[in-house]
Amino acid sequence: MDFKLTQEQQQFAEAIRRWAEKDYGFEQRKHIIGSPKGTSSKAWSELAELGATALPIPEELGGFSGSAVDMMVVMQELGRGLVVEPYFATVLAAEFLKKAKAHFDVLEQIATGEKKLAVALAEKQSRYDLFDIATTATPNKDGFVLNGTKTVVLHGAQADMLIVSARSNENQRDKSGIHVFLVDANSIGIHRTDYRTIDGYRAADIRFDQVQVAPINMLGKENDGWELIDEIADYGVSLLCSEAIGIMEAITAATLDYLKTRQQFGVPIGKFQVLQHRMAEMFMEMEQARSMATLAAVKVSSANVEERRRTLSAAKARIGQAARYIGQQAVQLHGGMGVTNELPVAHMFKRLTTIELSLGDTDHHLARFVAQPGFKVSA
Amino acid sequence: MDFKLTQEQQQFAEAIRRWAEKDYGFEQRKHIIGSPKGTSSKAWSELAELGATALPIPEELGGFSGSAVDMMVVMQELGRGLVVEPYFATVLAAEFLKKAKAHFDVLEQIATGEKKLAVALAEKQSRYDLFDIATTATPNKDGFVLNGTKTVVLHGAQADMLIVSARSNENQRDKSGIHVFLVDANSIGIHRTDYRTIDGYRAADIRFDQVQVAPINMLGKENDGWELIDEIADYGVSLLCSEAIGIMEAITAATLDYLKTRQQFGVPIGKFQVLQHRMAEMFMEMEQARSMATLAAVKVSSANVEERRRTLSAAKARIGQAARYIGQQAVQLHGGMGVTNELPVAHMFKRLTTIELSLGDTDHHLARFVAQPGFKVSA
Amino acid sequence: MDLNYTAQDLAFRDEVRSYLEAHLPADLQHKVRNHKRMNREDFVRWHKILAKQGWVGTGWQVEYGGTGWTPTQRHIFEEECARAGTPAILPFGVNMVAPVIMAFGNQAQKDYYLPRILNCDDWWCQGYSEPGSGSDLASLKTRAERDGDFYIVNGQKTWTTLAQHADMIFCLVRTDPAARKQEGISFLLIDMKTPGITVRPIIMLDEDHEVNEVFFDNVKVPVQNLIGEENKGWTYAKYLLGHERTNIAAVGRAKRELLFLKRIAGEHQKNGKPLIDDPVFAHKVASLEIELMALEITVLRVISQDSGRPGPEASLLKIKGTEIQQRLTELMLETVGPYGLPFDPQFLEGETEHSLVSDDDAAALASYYFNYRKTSIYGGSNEIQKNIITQMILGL
Amino acid sequence: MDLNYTAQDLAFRDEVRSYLEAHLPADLQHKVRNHKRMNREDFVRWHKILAKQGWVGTGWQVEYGGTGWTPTQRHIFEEECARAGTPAILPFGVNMVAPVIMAFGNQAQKDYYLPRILNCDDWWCQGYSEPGSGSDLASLKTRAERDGDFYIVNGQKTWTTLAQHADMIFCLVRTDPAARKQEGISFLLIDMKTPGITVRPIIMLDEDHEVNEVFFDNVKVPVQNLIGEENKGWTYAKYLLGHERTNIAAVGRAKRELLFLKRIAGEHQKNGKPLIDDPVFAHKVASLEIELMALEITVLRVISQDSGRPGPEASLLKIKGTEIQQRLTELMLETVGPYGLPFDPQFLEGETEHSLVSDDDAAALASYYFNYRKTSIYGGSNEIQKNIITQMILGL
Repeated sequence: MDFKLTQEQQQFAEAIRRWAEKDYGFEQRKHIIGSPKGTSSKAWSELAELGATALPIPEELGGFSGSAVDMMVVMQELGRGLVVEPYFATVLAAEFLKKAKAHFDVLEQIATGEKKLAVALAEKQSRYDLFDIATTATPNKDGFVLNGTKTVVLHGAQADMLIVSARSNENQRDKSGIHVFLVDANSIGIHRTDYRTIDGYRAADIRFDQVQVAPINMLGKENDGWELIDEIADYGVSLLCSEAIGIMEAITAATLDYLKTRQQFGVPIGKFQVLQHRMAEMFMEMEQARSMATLAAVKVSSANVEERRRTLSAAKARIGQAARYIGQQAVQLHGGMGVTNELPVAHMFKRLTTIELSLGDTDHHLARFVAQPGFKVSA
Repeated sequence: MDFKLTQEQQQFAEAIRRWAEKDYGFEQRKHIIGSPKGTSSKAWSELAELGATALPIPEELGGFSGSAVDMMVVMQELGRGLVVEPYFATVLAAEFLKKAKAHFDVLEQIATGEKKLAVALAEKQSRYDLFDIATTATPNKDGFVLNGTKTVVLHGAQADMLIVSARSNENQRDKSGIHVFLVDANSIGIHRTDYRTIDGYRAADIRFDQVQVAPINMLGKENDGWELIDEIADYGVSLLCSEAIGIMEAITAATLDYLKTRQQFGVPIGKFQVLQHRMAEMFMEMEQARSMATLAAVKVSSANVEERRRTLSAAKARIGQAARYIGQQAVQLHGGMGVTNELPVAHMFKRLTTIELSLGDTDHHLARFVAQPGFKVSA
Repeated sequence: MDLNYTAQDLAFRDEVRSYLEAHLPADLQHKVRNHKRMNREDFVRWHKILAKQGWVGTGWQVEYGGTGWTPTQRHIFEEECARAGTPAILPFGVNMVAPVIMAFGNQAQKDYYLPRILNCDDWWCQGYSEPGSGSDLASLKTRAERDGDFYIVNGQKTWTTLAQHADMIFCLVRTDPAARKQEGISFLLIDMKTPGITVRPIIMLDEDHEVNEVFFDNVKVPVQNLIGEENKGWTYAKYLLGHERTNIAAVGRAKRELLFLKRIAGEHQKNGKPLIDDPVFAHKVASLEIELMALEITVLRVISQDSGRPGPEASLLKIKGTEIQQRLTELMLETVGPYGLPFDPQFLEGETEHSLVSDDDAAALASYYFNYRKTSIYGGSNEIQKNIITQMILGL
Repeated sequence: MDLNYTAQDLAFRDEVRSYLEAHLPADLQHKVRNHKRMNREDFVRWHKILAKQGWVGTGWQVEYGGTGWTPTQRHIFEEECARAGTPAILPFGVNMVAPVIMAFGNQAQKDYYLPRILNCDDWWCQGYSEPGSGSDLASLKTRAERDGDFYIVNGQKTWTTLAQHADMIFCLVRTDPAARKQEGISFLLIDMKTPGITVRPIIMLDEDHEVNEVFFDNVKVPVQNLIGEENKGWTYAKYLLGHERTNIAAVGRAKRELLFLKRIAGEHQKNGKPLIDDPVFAHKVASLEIELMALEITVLRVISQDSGRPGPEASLLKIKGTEIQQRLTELMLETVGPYGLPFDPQFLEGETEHSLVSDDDAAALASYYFNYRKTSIYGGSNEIQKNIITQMILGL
């Protein structure tokens, strides 16, 4: 049993942290968010130079074959720095190509930072059930024709290519009959509406209107896309959990610092026992969340599907709970300053909140945890 | 709108409170609980003299025709005094006779204190679903023959007569086909096992083995007993809610007193802000619970069945939550002393706990609240 | 014990309800019910409609143009406004500075300001908080030095709600720096157009412009703008803080929001069924609804106990009221989940059509959730309220 | 990062598991798993079985008869004991007084006491708390005055666990009343058979006799029973308080209890279905299980970080561990509901058959719930633990 990071992992973390502190500070980030595109090409190049885009890509394709634990380290630092670049969207998309063992050229371009991708799975009615798909894939002589609309696609408008789920049958909530495609984002018939999200990111609604896709662009097995989506959504969950830990560390540190410096009634407010214990609770929440994020990063690669689902859902549920408590209390302890946009604490709170609502909220994952066959007999 | 008690209600409350303080003190109660019978004939006579047994009985039968609000006042004081006499069991049973407009002689004897009754509804499998009845009532030429077993019948062994539910059909969880009977507790074929309960009360398991009941002893309409049971269970809920408020007042006062007197680190522990705020939370819980107990006492007589169910379930759920919080925190704030049997606080905590588990716990009543047709559209 | 309204009260309720049905503009109602952002014009329009009806000074004596309503009538009026979804009558003039003027102002001040307040001729804002003062209000530093017929004011106020629209500000200023903290404070009315006043927006975490910093740089204020006596301002401020807590439980609004929550939870799906049919979610809604039922009775108990001006129990109402409001926003955001993420300030201002696939209901809910975190902080943080309960009610 | 046990650790786990399967008496296991009350004989029997195997001194050095296990091995052993449902090895001798004797005792004390502790020849109890001391342990008042070769001890201890069975008590006594609070305290070993000692039961809220008051009336204690130096007792006590926290998270037991909870929630019905299939209840169980999963990893992180002796993080483990234990007892009691009410102490002692209709599983659960309220109070209340986190980890 060993919880230590390797020296390489530590160095990677430090490099990203230094970069975020120096080149992705609060003002720079504000500027990027306010820009028309909402992301920064410069920052993306720098992330590529640092090796972040290459990290999850297989070595033989120019990457570092980074494990989920390696990714945990990076996501923590990007969380700490509140980096709003399309990294999560791109590496999640990359995972589809890796698992499907296809489109090695795209993976190579991801590694170098040449290409950004996004994952278009959710629809207006699906909420957290990614198998609930109304978008259709109709076979024709040239492959498939896609029709339908995906919504709140993270960085959908900034992506060069999209991972898209679509359905071959009529049963909107059927877990079979699902295809997954890699689609060029500039294909004819794709209409993207870009918008800001409350946490400073970008997302898009994407309409597919008679979009032609070649057979080679189907990822994984025909009609069997759900297994792929379910597995990679768990991978995404583990990334989000790690990101959340990085933010929790930063927001907790900022709050602790505020308690030590902010004076009221002639003493630092950190002298009030009620606030002290609140801070102790935040610390405990963070440590419990950290344990689950670690477990998630290790178990996301488990060959035992039930163990993977069970652990990842446990992690997302636990971290969602911690994210809400820590975020709300950090704001509360900051008092009036906490509810302005002027301190990082508000932005961390917002991102912690949207992480809770991404890829399944706490209740969704508690229900998934309960639904695993082993729930009634295991402990 | 008027929340004031009448002068008579206040006088009644004061009389019972004085009696409980003087004649039902901590040591006397301990002695009664430790006695073989577990209740006190003397206390029962005194309650009758004070008019408590006559309170809910119609005036024309020697009672005072007390309303649910009148009963609220009494139950609060019996709660405050932690009185373990079979008052709740008896008045709940009386309500069956009142609603069925039958056996006026028994009601007269209840008013005078001559007779004690108990309500035998729950069975091994029923948990909080009182329509889940396996006990059978088989018609014969002399009326009905009862077979089955009731469990955890509060004061079942101290009662002279029992209210018993039984079933005419085979469908154990059917809400129709339920009869309710008044049965002499000493009938041939009744076997009672008396035992203590964790809160200092007595309860019994009661086996009915070919017990003959006359037709006149059926209460209300044949096969239609569920409506009666459901309504009177709500009445019981309102009594328990009021009892809980009395206990909350006492346990909160005791805890506040402890915080003011107990010294640690050279100051009263009530100077520690964390304990102060805990106490403030307890106070708020109590006030919110009190509001619901009041509402319950008023609405239990509502002719609108949905409004009655909705309000009574809301009250029981809210008071169950407050009871748990207040009980646990009172013990916690008392430290080591709180977990011994030597202070009233532990006994109040225990009774608050068993109230939560009587006639439906918090989750049961939340579910019943949600199940009312108006839930989705009302606020 | 009688929990029913009297026949008179019921008739009053019907009168108010009919009036609101007839006079509340549909566009304002739509904005309120859908958590959109209100602009200056929205507030003023509604204020003037009510002023015409004579229903602005609901807590005022009749002699000053008030309604002379009983506490129960005021409660009913507030509930009906909340139920209908009216814009708020902002409290800074009507409920904050006006009671102070009535109690401590001179006749000229009463004659001039009170009618203007009733009719919304002046937009008022509140100059209490300062950077660094936080919950310790009396530690304020803004100075006012007497110079002939003027005070020269220098300093800074903060968290000044909607100061960007304001014509007037009432301020606590320090007139005797040598005195003890609570002494040496005076209560001044200041025209926002006076040279030397600068308003700087503070953008909230939902990017709304709701509060401001107000800077005073040698601002000349005529001495006739002093309320009451010099150095007695803290007394007036405390008097006002009592008034501020009216309707702080906001039960009526919470009831409207609960209906909104139930409606959207009936439209969003979980497991292919309406979310409101999910037992876990329904239990959360039910718990909240029951808390609100309890709070409504608690409010009515407080109203029935005294003259309608709650004492330290107001702290309970504030804590529970804001907990319920915040919980409502949590459950709304949970309901729409990821569909709450898109952020379109122009849509929230009512200026554009929402272009997104996701529904209009969801558009404001993340902002609403974030914005409402302030409720447990402002008006005396909930921690401060617990201190008050601890000291004033429990005697610890 | 590797969250798997090594092959050696796994082999060790299998060895322990096989041993416990073969040697844990079924009657003891039944009592433990069903929350029945353990008597003196039960504890001693199991202690002596383990002593024969040499597995009592799991934290002791080999030179004193300890196992010399790594922290991970100790953890595995504790987990396996909990999983099997063994009686506890009471900590007062093995984990509390023994480490103090090893660190500060003289050779004669080591030679005499340590083997007797390993073999359970003496039943030890702890004389720390006094009435009035509570969380402020150093305020103790029990006096020990030197009189030739003896100390004369007068005073009172309280919360003395199982003192009714004890042969020996280790006490903190005040030897220099003039010194400051933490100074002037000495650490004495006292034979419980010495004249002048009276043990009075304190009955717990579940009516169990678990703790006692111990009165000292001119009790003569030989000076050779002093540990270390006179007036240095507080140092030894603090050393011991660090040791006390081993395995305080009790993850293994919580896992066993969680299985018990799931089993009974599968047997009790709600709405005609097993309670565990009720979504609301299942969510509560799931939340608890996840908290426990997290705590297990947190414990392992702490173990892997240092020499197995946690610092201030022990406070986190204590708080979370006891919260989980208490929550388990809550959910168990909720599961059986009214069937938990019947109270039959003789059945809990294992002396009678349960005569009730309600099931055996339910019999102990109300007592268990009530009894476990102590866990957030003893060993430094959870409030004190939060103070420790505040000061030692957060630096506030």
